[in-house]
Amino acid sequence: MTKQFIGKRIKRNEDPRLLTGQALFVDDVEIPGMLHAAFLRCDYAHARILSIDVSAARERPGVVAVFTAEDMGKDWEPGPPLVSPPPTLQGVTFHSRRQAPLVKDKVRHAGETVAVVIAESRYIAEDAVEDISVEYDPLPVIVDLGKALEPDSPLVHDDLDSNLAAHLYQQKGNYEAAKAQADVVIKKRFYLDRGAAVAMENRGIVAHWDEKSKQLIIWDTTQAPIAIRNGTAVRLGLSENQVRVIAPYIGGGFGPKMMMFYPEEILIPWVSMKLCRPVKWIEDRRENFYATTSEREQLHDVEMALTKEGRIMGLKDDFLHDTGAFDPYGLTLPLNTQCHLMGGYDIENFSSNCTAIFTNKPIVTPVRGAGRQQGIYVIERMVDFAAKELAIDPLEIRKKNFIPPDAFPYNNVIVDQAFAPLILDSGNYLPVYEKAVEMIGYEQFVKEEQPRLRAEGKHVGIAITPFIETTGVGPYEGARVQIETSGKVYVSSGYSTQGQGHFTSFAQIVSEQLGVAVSDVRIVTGDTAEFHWGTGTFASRGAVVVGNAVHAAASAVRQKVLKLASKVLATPEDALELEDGKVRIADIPHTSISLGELAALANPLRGAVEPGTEPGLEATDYFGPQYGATAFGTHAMIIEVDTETMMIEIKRYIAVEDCGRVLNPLIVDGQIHGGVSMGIGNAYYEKLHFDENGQILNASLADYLIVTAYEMPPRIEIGHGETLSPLSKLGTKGVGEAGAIPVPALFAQALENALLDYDLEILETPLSPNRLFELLYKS
Amino acid sequence: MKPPPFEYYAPTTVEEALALLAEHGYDAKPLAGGQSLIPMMNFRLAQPSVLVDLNNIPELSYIHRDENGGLLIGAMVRHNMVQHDPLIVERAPLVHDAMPKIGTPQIRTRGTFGGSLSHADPSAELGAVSVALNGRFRLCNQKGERWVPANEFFVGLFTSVLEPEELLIEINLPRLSERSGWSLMEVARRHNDFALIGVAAVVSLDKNGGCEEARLVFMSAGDGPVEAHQAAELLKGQKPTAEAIQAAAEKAASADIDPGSDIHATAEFRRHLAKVLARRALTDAFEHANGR
Amino acid sequence: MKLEGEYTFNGPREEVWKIMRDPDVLVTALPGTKSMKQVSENEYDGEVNIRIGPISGSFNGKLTVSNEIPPESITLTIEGKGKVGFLKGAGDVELIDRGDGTTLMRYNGEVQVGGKVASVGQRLFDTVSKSMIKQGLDKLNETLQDRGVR
Amino acid sequence: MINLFHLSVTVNGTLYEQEVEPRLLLSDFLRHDLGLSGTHVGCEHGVCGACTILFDNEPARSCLMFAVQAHGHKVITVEGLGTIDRLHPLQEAFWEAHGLQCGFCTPGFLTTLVPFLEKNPDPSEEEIREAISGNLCRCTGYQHIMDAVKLAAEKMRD
Repeated sequence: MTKQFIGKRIKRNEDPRLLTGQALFVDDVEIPGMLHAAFLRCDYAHARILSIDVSAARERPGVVAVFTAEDMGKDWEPGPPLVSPPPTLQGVTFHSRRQAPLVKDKVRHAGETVAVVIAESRYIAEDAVEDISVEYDPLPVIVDLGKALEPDSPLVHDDLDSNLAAHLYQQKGNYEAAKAQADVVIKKRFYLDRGAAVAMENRGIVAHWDEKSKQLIIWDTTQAPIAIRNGTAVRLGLSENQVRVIAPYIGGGFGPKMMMFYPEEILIPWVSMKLCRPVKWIEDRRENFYATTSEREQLHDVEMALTKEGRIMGLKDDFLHDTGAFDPYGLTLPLNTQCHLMGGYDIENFSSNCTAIFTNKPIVTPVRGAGRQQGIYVIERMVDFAAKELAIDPLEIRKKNFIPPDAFPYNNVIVDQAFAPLILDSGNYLPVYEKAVEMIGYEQFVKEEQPRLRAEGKHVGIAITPFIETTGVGPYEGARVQIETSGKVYVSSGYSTQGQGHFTSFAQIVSEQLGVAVSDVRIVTGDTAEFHWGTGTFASRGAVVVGNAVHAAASAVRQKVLKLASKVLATPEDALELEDGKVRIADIPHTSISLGELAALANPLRGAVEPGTEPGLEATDYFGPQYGATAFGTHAMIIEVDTETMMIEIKRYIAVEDCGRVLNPLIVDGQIHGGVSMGIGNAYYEKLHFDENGQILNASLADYLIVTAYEMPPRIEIGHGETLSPLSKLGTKGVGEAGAIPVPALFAQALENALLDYDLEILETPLSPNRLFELLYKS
Repeated sequence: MKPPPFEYYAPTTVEEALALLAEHGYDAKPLAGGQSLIPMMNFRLAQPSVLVDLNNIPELSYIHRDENGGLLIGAMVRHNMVQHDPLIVERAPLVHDAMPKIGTPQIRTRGTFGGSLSHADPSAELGAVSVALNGRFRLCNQKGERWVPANEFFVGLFTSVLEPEELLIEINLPRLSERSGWSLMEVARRHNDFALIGVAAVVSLDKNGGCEEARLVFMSAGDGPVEAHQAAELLKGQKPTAEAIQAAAEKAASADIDPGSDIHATAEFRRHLAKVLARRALTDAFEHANGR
Repeated sequence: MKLEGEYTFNGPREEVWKIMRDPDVLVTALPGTKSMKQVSENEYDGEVNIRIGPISGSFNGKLTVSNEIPPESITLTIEGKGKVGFLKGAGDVELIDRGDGTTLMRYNGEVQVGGKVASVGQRLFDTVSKSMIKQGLDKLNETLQDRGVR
Repeated sequence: MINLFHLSVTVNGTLYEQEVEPRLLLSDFLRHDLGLSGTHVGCEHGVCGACTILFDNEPARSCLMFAVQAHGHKVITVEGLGTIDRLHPLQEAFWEAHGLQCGFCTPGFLTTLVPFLEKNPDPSEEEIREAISGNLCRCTGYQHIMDAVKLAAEKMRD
């Protein structure tokens, strides 16, 4: 079949509404009689609540209700765990501790919800929050990951005998044996700090309980509407069909909008049912830094065993992972980190202990990159140090260790975040890597440009960093495809979208099958009334899992179309083609019937439908991969550093990606650009500054620095490899998080290269001008 | 994040505004561009019970020549008007250079010259610039007016000599002397962020090419614009050689300023940056001066 | 945040000590202090309204005095809480007789701020605390002079 | 003691008259009182730029203005730039160059850029960066936005 639509740079179906302010976001929902919620959040990171006095708040004109944990009575209960630990792993320790809708006994991180005010306006609600007085008994706070396991550390959860949240061990081969035979063993300690996702739209929920119809409608900025629907029904004692969750247009997700259950997600619907009024809560930006999850703090102790020729014989990494005050997201992040510690390299022996730690900090769940960025940082830093130690060219040592193309599918033995074996399904790494080398003009730069610029006193550096991204994990997604009598195609899925262009890339898949214009395919995601089944938007899985479900359903509809058309046109199916919204006889194009007419015929008002045939041109199908599809890429960067001001300038940036079949290059490029911009933030600008009391000292966009157009390189030059995944018909792999994954490692490599004369050794991320100043002038 | 309630008045003349300030005194806050005040109110860190909105007072928005070749700037002139005003380019090029560094394009369409000065933020460009230019401010209350030199106007963090019932009405910037040069330099985390350290330099040369006068004023280096007097003394009468400039820069960074630490920069890093920027700015300024 | 510094009072150590330990004087000295009452030998409850330009916040808190060695040294501990956040800190104060009728004060402490003020106002802490300490000590020094100490 | 104020403001060419509380932010007035929800609110402290509107044809942060301050003035929001069937050339360019992903920050970029392009028909890279330096976007990394602005400049020139 000729590819008319897949792989084309097609502009997006969703854009006209977004460009004209006509797209519905949660805060745009207006319902007559709607009330507004504001939360009292605890300033302390660790404190016992002695008493709460809400009387003054209740008396304020315009206030309808104020609720504390006590007021919830038997409805008070901590949220369900989102992900349980892998059943397939032996000897896993996991202490599941879940956040409550409102704090009852003690506060475990700053920003936890203590009371909720419901008022006629948000303004009044915020006035009333200031009327509430709470008596706290502040407790010692544990913030420091490295100290949290010390015997005298304060306990986040008093019922546990330490702050250990979880421990798991994974291995491949026998590291100690490999180490014994190694020519050289390199040991390093790395510290990776926490950043925030900072979607431009904060979270928000509107809940509308209709007492007469006994229906609860929830508009939620969630990445997982189906799971929210199911969980809410259980929590509120409703049938799933009484609850409709709508995730409308969402202003960016980047991970944290997939969390069950945020306290507000339980409370707002609960309040709506209590008061029989629609209730809206919109998170404000300061709340977002405390109340929305964030990620990345880990402390790694790493060993790498090599031959003197630079073959990696084994890798050992024991690391601590900060999970914050609770661990609803299970072990997804540590597992992701472990799965990327070997990168794209053929490493036979691997050993990794991961210990997840409770601290008095906000909850940790995936943020674009989701533990992968840390794994890639560690392995790529280690390879850089190995190259230095062994005096091998950093490019050569990497080429020497890449998994060869004929070794795929490559079994890395350990399990991934979906508890499936970490099998790298396919790949051809060397050409992608070399393409990046060539695009950045490595030879020419190191031989001519760099020496010349150095002679002028400029500090310029180059870096090239390969990485893998495990994507498209299960369990499954589904889609329903239906040709309407208008001839337009309607597609629904339980997935949700936050700007990834699903309404276009999925439509392209359908158009390919049914020969209709992409703009004639209407996609609906994130509405549980439109599709009943699904998991959620995470792990760069849309194009893989939903894409293939859509593809399967669309092909089924194609079969129905051909079957019916062949009868109507009295022509064998193989002589028919679907083009321009019509079914035509290949040789005599003017003999055709439109899909709309066929749809009408497939759902007749009179006459008989043959036994065994279903009405309509509709099909539903699902896709669940045995295991994830692993993408590969290589980024390269040229950077200049002003060693007096510590200001940096990224002169050039190259991103070569192999994400399998590309559905829409325009969208893929956009995903990469966005990922890289967040990665640059993670490398030099973005850091959540916690003080020893667990206070975030930069909970505003004035002090938490996401990059502007000025901090971006002049251009991100993009190249592609296309190694199709054998795991699906489409052969797609994910790319949503890829852009962010290698950047901190790449940046560190570039800085060291630019500052050769300072002999820097970078073992941490993010850096900052101030930190760089300390590294340069204090060592 | 919604502001607390307040009483709102929108006078259309300076007289009315001063009367309202006199009436409400300490509880009232004048509202100029609001680009610093309103965020503080949205965070509920500032909770003035009365706002006197100055945006409807046309008589406060002008840029004129004064008789001595300097400029008179109305307090409510907005930054983007200043940025594109030919008189500013001609008579106060340092102010022109400062404009793109203030806030963001959208902030500059609302933010005002007088509002920024009255807010007295130690990291604000205009405070340092008006001190470096020997500016003078006209303050009025119902009883009358007084002229205050820029370097006496700022008395602390967000604090000036303005009394609660007083308004900054007009800014006077004298013309730069012949053979003078200027420079404004900043280091910030991101393009639009508050400077970690910034410096405004204005220098003039005597007929022998020696430094007649040098004024070096820092941003984010203390509780207001910080003038480097000792550094200036070092330069006076000296030929502006690289050595002389370096010595002055070092003096300024070590002796004249008193920067604080925050999450973006320690005091030590700020002193380092101050030294670097002072050197660069002075060098640049003297080159300007020699250029004419 | 660390707070350390020195200050010279134009008066003998005993006098400096006296006013330092006089709640009525402290009320006037500590910037923004509205009230302060002694609740036990070494504890004072007070209400402070801190006002920095447009920013204002009132804190209710406790001042505790310990390790008192008159007229040489003392440890001050403060804890306060208000709508805009909380603050807590402790500092050692040492008075050294210069022998020329003046007294050198050395202070060294740590103060921590939390809540809204901490999360959005951090860039101001250092400057604020420095200037508030200076204001306070200048005020004490004035009082010292007013009392005609010389 | 809430004193309501009579507000009379022209938004996207329509005159609106309403009593408002002085503290009501212009952003909330536009979104929730007038139902012009295309103006988005991302931070409410004047950094993200999502709430940018045209105030007397100049881009301004609607979260840093009170609705009462718009009395007697002219406001244009993203809804006033173009419609789905008649997109503004800048909107077309954003569409063609994939200058948006989640689209939340987009209205702020558009309102910032319309007057910019009217004043700078042929802007340089540097001028474009400066023009959008007060608008944060978390999705695009700004590159396709830069492309869109150049494309729009061409469209608007001819």
